[in-house]
Amino acid sequence: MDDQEQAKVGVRRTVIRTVAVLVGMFGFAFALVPLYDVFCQVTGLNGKVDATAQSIVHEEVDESRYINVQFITRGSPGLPWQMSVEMRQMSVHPGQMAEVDFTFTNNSSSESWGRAVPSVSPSTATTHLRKISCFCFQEQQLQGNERLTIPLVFQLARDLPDDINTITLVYTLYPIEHVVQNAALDNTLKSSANSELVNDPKGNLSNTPKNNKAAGEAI
Amino acid sequence: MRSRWWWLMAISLAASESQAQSNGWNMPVGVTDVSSDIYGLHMTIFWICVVIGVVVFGAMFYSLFRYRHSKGAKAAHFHEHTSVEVLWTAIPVLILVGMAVPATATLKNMYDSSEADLDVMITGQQWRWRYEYLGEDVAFTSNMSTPRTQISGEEARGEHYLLEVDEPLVLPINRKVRFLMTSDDVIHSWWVPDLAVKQDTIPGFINENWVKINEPGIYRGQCAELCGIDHGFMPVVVHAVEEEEFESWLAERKESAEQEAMGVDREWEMAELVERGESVYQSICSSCHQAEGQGSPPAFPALANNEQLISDVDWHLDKVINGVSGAAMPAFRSTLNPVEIAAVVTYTRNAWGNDTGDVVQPSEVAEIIAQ
Amino acid sequence: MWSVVKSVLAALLGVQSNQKREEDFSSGRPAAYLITGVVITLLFVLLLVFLAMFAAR
Amino acid sequence: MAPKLPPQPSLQHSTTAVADGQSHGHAAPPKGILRWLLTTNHKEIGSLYLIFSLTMFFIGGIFALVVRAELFQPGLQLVEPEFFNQMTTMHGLIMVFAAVMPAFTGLANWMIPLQIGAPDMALPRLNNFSFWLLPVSFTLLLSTLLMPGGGPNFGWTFYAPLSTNFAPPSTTFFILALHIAGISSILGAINIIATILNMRAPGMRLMDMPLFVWTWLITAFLLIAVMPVLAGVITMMLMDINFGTSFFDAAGGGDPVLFQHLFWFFGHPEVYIMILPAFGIVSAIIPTFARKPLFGYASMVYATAAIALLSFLVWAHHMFIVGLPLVAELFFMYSTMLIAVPTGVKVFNWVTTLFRGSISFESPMLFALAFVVLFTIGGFSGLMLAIAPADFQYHDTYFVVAHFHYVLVPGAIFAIMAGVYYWLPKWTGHYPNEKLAQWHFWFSIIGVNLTFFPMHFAGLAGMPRRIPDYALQFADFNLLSSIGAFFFGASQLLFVLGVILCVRGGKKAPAKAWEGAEDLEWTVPSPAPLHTFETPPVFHRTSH
Repeated sequence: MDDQEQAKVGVRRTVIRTVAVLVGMFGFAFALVPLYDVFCQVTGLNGKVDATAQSIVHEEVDESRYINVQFITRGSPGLPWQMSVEMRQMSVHPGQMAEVDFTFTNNSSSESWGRAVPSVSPSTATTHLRKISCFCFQEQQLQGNERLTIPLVFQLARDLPDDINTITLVYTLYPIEHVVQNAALDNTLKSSANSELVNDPKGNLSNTPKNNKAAGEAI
Repeated sequence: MRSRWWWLMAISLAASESQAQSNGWNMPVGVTDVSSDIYGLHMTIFWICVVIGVVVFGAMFYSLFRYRHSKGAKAAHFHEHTSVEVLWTAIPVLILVGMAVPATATLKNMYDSSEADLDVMITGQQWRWRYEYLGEDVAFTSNMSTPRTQISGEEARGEHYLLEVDEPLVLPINRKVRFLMTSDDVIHSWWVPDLAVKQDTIPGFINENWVKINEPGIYRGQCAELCGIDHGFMPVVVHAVEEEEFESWLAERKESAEQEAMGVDREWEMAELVERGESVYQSICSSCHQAEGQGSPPAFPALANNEQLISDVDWHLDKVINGVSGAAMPAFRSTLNPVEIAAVVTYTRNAWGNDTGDVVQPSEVAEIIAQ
Repeated sequence: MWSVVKSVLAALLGVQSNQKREEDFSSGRPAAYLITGVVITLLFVLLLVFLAMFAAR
Repeated sequence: MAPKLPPQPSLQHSTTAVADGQSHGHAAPPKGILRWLLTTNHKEIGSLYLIFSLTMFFIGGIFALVVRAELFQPGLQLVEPEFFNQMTTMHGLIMVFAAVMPAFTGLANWMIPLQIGAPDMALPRLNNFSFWLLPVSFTLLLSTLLMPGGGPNFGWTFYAPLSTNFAPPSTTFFILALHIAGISSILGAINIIATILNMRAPGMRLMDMPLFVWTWLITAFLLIAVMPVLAGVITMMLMDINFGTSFFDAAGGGDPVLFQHLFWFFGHPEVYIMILPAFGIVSAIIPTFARKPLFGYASMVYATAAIALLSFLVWAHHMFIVGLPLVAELFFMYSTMLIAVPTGVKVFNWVTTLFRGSISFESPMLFALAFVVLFTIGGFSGLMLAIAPADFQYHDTYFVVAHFHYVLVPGAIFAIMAGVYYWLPKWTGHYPNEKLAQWHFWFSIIGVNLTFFPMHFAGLAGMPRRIPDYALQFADFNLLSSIGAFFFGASQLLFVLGVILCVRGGKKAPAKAWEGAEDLEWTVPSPAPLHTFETPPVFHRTSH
């Protein structure tokens, strides 16, 4: 019987341990969501861009290289907005700061909310793209028939890999139903941290050195 | 290394024909350098597997035959031999390393994102492809053109059954074409075996791939990722042409786009719109809302005898132009032109007993879109 | 220590001999083997990552 | 020799055994249906699992036949694409979660206590509960087919956003069903781990355990590690669908690709969950019929552990075409190629076990040998799929379908059948009708190859998977596959017949039913009495 008692204790211990592992793994699955975001931002996986503003790094402009930056805007069902960009592509030097205007137009007569979700290709360029100001950091609100122009200010890092010479930035507009807060849990936190930007999207541009604006030409 | 020797090795091993198109039961060699590299890898690993298989199964069947109990075989009693085990671990590792080297080279080549001569944006939509020649103002949607009557068997099936479209993607040969791929709804996958391009299109995200076609021809493929009901009816057709032919095609497309735009301003007859609308309906709408507008509720509402649709033109136009958020109905504001939208709305409002008599003019649609 | 590492490596490759295994299991230090196993696995992953990064260059 | 106990209730009866319970319910109170509802006996629960699994195997098989019937020739003849998608999805879900996994759990319930000399499982009441969750789960899952909008139609991999924003309303029930099935597997796994670690016969160390017990121990750990991840993924889906979060929706800052990472982090180990116990069964059968100890027992154990460990490092090889960066592609290509090494070691060990043996070819052996050959062929196509550039052509085609069916049908399912034929004498006290079993074997092997071999060609020639209709150049391959599928499906009726006849009677089997069998289960009488090893046996170390 001694053996059986021992087995009983052993079983209890095993069960406790396995249940602990179980709970841990369930938590791990959810922890993977933010971990994945961090991983994406560190490695540039999937062209997922950091959703917060970064500051300019003053580094020497590499005049020997021209990088072709393309802009693509896309609408989506359910949001009667149009999004356009002042130029389809521009050439910039790594290290140089560039600015390009995006225009949002609400075609309907009622107020609505939307968000432009960014994606970058090739994904390896993602970590070398610093967005100083972007409409994609937060939701946008447009009154009926309103038209809004917001600039994207960005800088390509000097250490951009040599084999990259074209970068494509794609923005897809998605509707936001404001009855239900349609944002991932961690995103609500993120956007509240950026609330100042929401109020004044152009605010932090005032000290932008204009002379450094890219020799961007509409092509 | 342009990896010709892999190709040659595979060919000599396979002793198969080197024609570009699939011979019907093997992977096609294809018409790009990448596709022939991949074919080479495929045949190499295949023959490696065959050789290993012959050795292993040979040893196995020899043992099965030689050491039959019924023939009085007496079992030996050895049960381990470390040096043999080390050997049969080491040999596969070496084979795998030998395989990994060319595979890595090919993969790096496929990821080479150096400057392209032409950028094409490919957008997957349930269940069609949209192609946009970036910077050229040419964009169109490519729908399967196989009639539903062939699918149901009422009509004999054509040679390219399910692999034919109304407007193929036209590409120049000998030029590096970069594809930017995304989706409007669910994940699709754009695949043409002869080009060895298969890439998922993911809503909200952009993927990149490229191709440089060596030979003119018509290359066919399909959507490769389950994307809903009509996943099987979402073919890709690429028409690869000489460079000059491509240039003139592009110019022609631009011109016809302008002409179509002019059609917006004139007054259209109802019969004209209904006729145009029916063809748009059958190629775009009928996959969900069905040929007779009966729909497939609850996912796809009926259009025939739909009270709300009959009573409210503005509502109807809004749904077609802006889509329905959170449902399968896409926004057609940028995929169809005003003429097509006006035509399909007019048709829907006057077909299958929806006898509203309404005529929607392209100019009205254009106005709504431009507002 | 070295014998533990050798055992774990042999185990990962699946070529551990029976006699050696008897020794390991009678050594009465399962934790040492487990920890070594985990460390070697991590090293293996890192090795693969570096290999991939090197190859991608 | 233990005393003869009252006749063993017919455990391997038919799919209606639960209803028949009354007729042989005299062994122990309570009687009738209640007895089966409340049983805590590992043998009875094992039988329940096996009967459930067999039932589900036929239901999943019928779904497969609907698919194959539609694909018999080009065009849409029998079903609409929407129903077709529900059939492919349900076939996958049922076969994975309701046929293969419960069958292995059933064999584990029956055989693990017998093989380690334990009187029962460690947690008998939990064992009962974890079984009865299964019928609940899969009744719910099957009932979604009748709900408005139909059942799940997004493939067994249920990629978002097709399974979230674009899913039928029944998806919430699908998630619930999967949660229940997941809990059942987890409870089963806890029980198996607790049993193996604590209830071995005195003197039996871990390295003395039969390989079936070993592979199940490792499988159970895999289950503990990955089932919670599956639960997490489907919980996120549920929240995306019903509570407005955007884990997988780009519109709200989520990412559809994240779904695939999470799913395959579960899904790849899941693939091994479905094959490792099969390795264990085959490693028991081959030495028995070669009358020679298993070659490299230690290597086998270590190789199993290595495969399990590596299975956590290869998930993204299912995602080579989603646009991973080059470094990730290379990493997953290398790690996937490496998994071939321990798998190869296992095959070499089996072949070497045969070498200089004294081999006879009874039905369990035939299935085990077919397993080795056909699983290896599945492994070869797996190796081809591991080559990332080539996978750009293979991915999501019938080549992949052929690959995983070779691994799972003549792999997992043949191993289960081999196990059933091998242990039936122990369960029922009778040998299965050998002639019938051989017919079953030859029909099955012809059917399996006729069904799945042409799929390699269809895939290479360019046929994507999960399509209800196809271009004309794929017609011949599909015709062959469909004929093969019906042939294979029909020949499984022979299996049911064989099992029923064996339960009813047949040649009496002694305790040690097979001449070369070594493990502890062969020391108890055949049929195994309801209660065995109430006093622990003394374990004598054998040669392995």
